[in-house]
Amino acid sequence: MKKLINSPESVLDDALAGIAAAHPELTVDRAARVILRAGGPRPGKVAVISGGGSGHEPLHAGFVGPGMLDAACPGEVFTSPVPDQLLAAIRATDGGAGVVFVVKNYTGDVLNFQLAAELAAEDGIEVRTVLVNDDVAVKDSTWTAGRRGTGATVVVEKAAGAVAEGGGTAAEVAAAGQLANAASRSFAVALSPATVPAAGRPGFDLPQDEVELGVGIHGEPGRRRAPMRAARELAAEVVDAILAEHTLTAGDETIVLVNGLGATPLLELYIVFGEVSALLAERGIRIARSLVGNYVTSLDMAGFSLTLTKADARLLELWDAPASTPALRRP
Amino acid sequence: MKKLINSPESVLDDALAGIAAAHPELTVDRAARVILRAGGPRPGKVAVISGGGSGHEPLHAGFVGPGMLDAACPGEVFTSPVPDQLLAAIRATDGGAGVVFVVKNYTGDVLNFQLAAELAAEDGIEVRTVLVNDDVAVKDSTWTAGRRGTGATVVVEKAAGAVAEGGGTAAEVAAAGQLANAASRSFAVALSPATVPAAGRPGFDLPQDEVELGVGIHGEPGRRRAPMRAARELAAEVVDAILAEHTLTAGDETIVLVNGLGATPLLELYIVFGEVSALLAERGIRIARSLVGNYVTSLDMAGFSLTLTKADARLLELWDAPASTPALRRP
Amino acid sequence: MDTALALGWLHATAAAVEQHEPELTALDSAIGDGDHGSNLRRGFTAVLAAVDALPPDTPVGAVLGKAGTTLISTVGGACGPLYGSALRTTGAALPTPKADITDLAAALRAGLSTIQRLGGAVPGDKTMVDAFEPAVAALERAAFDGFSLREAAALAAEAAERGARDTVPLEARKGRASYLGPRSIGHQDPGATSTALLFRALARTAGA
Amino acid sequence: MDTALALGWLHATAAAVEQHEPELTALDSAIGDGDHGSNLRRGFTAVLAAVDALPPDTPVGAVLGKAGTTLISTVGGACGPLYGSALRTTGAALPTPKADITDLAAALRAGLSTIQRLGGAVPGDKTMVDAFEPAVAALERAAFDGFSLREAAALAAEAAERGARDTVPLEARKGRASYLGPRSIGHQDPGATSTALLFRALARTAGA
Ligand SMILES: Nc1ncnc2c1ncn2[C@@H]1O[C@H](COP(=O)(O)OP(=O)(O)O)[C@@H](O)[C@H]1O
Ligand SMILES: Nc1ncnc2c1ncn2[C@@H]1O[C@H](COP(=O)(O)OP(=O)(O)O)[C@@H](O)[C@H]1O
Ligand SMILES: [Mg+2]
Ligand SMILES: [Mg+2]
Ligand SMILES: [Mg+2]
Ligand SMILES: [Mg+2]
Repeated sequence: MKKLINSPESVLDDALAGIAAAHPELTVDRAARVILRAGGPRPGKVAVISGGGSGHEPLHAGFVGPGMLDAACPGEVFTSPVPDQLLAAIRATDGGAGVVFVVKNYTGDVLNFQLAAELAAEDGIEVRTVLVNDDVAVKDSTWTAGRRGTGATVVVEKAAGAVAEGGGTAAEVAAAGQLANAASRSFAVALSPATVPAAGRPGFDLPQDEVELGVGIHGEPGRRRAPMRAARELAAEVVDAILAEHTLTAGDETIVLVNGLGATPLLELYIVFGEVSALLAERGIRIARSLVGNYVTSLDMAGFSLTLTKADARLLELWDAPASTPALRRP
Repeated sequence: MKKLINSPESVLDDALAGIAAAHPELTVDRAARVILRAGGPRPGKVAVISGGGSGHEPLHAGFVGPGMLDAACPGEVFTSPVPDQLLAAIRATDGGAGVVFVVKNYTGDVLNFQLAAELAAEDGIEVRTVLVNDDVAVKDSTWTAGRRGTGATVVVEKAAGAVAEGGGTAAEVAAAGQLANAASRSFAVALSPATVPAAGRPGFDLPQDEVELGVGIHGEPGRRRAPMRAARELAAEVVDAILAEHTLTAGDETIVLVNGLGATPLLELYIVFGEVSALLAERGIRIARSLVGNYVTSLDMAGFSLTLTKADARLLELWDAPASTPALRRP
Repeated sequence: MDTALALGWLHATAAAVEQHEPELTALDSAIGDGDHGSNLRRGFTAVLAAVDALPPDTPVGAVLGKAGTTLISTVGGACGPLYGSALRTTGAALPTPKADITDLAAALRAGLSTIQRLGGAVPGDKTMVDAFEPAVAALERAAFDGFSLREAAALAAEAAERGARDTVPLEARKGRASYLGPRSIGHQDPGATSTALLFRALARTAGA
Repeated sequence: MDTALALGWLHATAAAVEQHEPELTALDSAIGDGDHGSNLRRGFTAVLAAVDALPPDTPVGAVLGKAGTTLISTVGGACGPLYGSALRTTGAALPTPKADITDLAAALRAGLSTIQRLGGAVPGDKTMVDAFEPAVAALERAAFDGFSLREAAALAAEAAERGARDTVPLEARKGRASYLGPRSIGHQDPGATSTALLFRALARTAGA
């Protein structure tokens, strides 16, 4: 394992120091491990708070700022934040209009956010939760942990953040996030595994001629292995996997996110985007907006995820709304 | 070699298809292999044109747009563009006020841009050239190829682009670019090599416990190998290497770019940024502006480069000027 | 179970987690995300610091409660809230100053209920429940049969270890391993494994 | 040298580049950026397409000129403009319809001058010049000594190959390899190696 770190134990604290130094426009509470918009709580504005394990940067800290998140709570690498962080974030951002959590659907995240919400309720602060569960690699069922939250988180945070910035109520902010989530489906392919610093070795082994289909963003192996193929064929497999679980059909418009998992060159992501765009055109689906790059990463994993959001006028309006964050800017 | 490509030969064409699909706000001439601001030549505006080998994305295509480049000419992977591309870019952007080339100092780039400038001169178009040569890993000397152009290219393209957007003359645009270049020095460290698709194997071998110091952005091995160390120590080595060849001293202000080489997680880049910021503070150098992320990459190389630009009021003004490109946005 | 035994148990658990961290990491890498070992190590390091700073006359229930709160505050992930809340519930259910085996079994049953309420897992889902449930059942039986704490805890540890081993052939239905579907078969659940460490530590502390 | 020989030479060079691409790539990976093989392959594939499309009565100089222009338009990198401009200069300097050895040597000397003017390299800098210069010198000597083209080209090829081999102990002062400083020592220069292929192809085409 070769990583630009000081020690596996200090990864999060050292990264927070860097985020604080790099983004004077943000407030980083290094003790509480919370990244905040500068300026304290905004009276009358709903606070949108997200969080999750570290290792997915720019998610979530990179989306803190006007038009998106009020606070991000990064956990240890690939580990959800603890309730204390979320409570600190609530206290630092609650402007009296309520709080909306954006939570990716993982047992750990769900439980920690839930405990925080229960504790906040004891303080008289009502917290609503938007659960992100877009990953079609996992079958949705009430008997299992359900679909995971992955790339759609960006779309959800953008939509919820836009409504909050526009003065929406907590119910409206949560509804916008839920709308974005419901309209989104994702699927990821790994070419190489991620190495968690504390573990010191790759999460799985992958032969030179194989890929992991349906991989998770925490180094979880995927549902199955398949032979490595041309970008065109991998893209087709991914598009088909998503469309099989999506209401998107000919004539629809979509927001497309071709997302790098951390170690994939942008050059390759553009190649994938070109293939995805051709495949969607063949199916009569129009790309209304797009994003290509590293947005929801998985440490040093190589590969990509595709997120397709079925876009109506409302979602496009929220997607286009102004935002000023380290990783996403809209005029 | 596991890459998201269709074939080594089609990398550039396939990526151009993706860039075209992902950025409707740009015009991509796929036959001529030129990426342009939409809308054709702007009468009276100096055209800023850059280019270089592919594999460094978002450089240069990601910096095409208002406030930065008028055109980018991507060559094959790690290979400079050919004069035909540059001439096509000139014809598509020349608004009668002249053309400024931004050229990274590599023999191939210099020669191809020079041939293009000679051919343009035959058409009566005067081309000025800003040579970027910021990499202190290479000793500057008239007897050698001289210092390479690396991370400072972003600063140069921003400065030249800002002056051009503001209506500056070709001489002023070139002068701004030269000012940015003269104020900038860089140094890079690789943790793992890049694999050129056509070569199929990594450009060099690097043992698990070693790094390449002073590596180039084309997979060129660096000046020397050193043992892998903590981020803090690597950052110190890099800062010292740069300051030894820089006029930056206590009391100065700087623009800092901590740049990922392609396969390095943003989490690690923030850790490096934190260390760099502490080291500069110790030396009394103030960070005026900063950028952390993948800007001048080297395919799937892991590691980082540091660029320090000594910033005066003029350079800060140009740095802060509005820009609207895929990879850099300023309101 | 009294304050001294609770403190001893927590220390023994911390030592076991430390020693078995690589194993827990390897198990979680195979069917999860590779952080279960470091999660628990971070948590129990904090737990020791917290409970060792308590006044010596702190009641046993409060010691376990403090341990639970600390796990919740420092671990994150799935196991932080689950183990943390379970310890809090267990602590709250323990009579002061000393609990007999029946009390302890009932308190741990309450802790298990919290895990199941929060996580929704039932035995057979390939989670910590698969070790926790048989351990508690063994304690309950031992209490009914009038065994000593030493004997009862040893039986609970054996039951937990058996339960952990028996997760190997299961297909996971909860937690991160469930994403693997049938590919989760053939691997031992990391959380069930750490639960077995917890009960083995109790047995050791009780003198078994 | 006439049109037929020029075409044969270009075909033979293209075949040699194709065959030796992995070797050129490996040499350029060691002290450069690993693209010299694919650069030249792309270039000579385009050259063949371009020159084969020329009318059969195209003068020899125009054939080489077309080859040079094509290299400039398709190769990029350092070697595209260098080889391309050299071929253009060489072609422009060749009398029509047929050049004798003295003419050819003079024209290639002009091509070499173009490489040196554009790139600023002198012999000993560890570049293509280290193979090109001795090859041209050998041709000049052979012309003076009255050798046949077959003999002259064979001597030039040998000189180029020797020149390429002799780059191994040199420290690079031009091109990408110069960034390595002393670490460039011990590796053969890729451009000098491809120049040797060029002259060997000439010798083969001339019947040696
Ligand atoms: N819903 C659940 N109910 C009970 N235990 C669970 C549940 N989900 C996960 N676990 C337990 O948590 C363990 C994983 O813990 P850990 O690796 O620390 O958390 P994470 O999965 O968030 O990384 C699993 O091995 C399993 O025993
Ligand atoms: N200034 C120069 N003069 C002459 N030859 C040069 C010069 N610079 C580079 N070369 C030659 O070019 C070769 C490299 O070509 P190539 O790999 O295609 O280009 P690049 O270095 O741009 O990738 C070197 O091996 C060397 O022989
Ligand atoms: Mg985890
Ligand atoms: Mg090159
Ligand atoms: Mg885990
Ligand atoms: Mg090369």
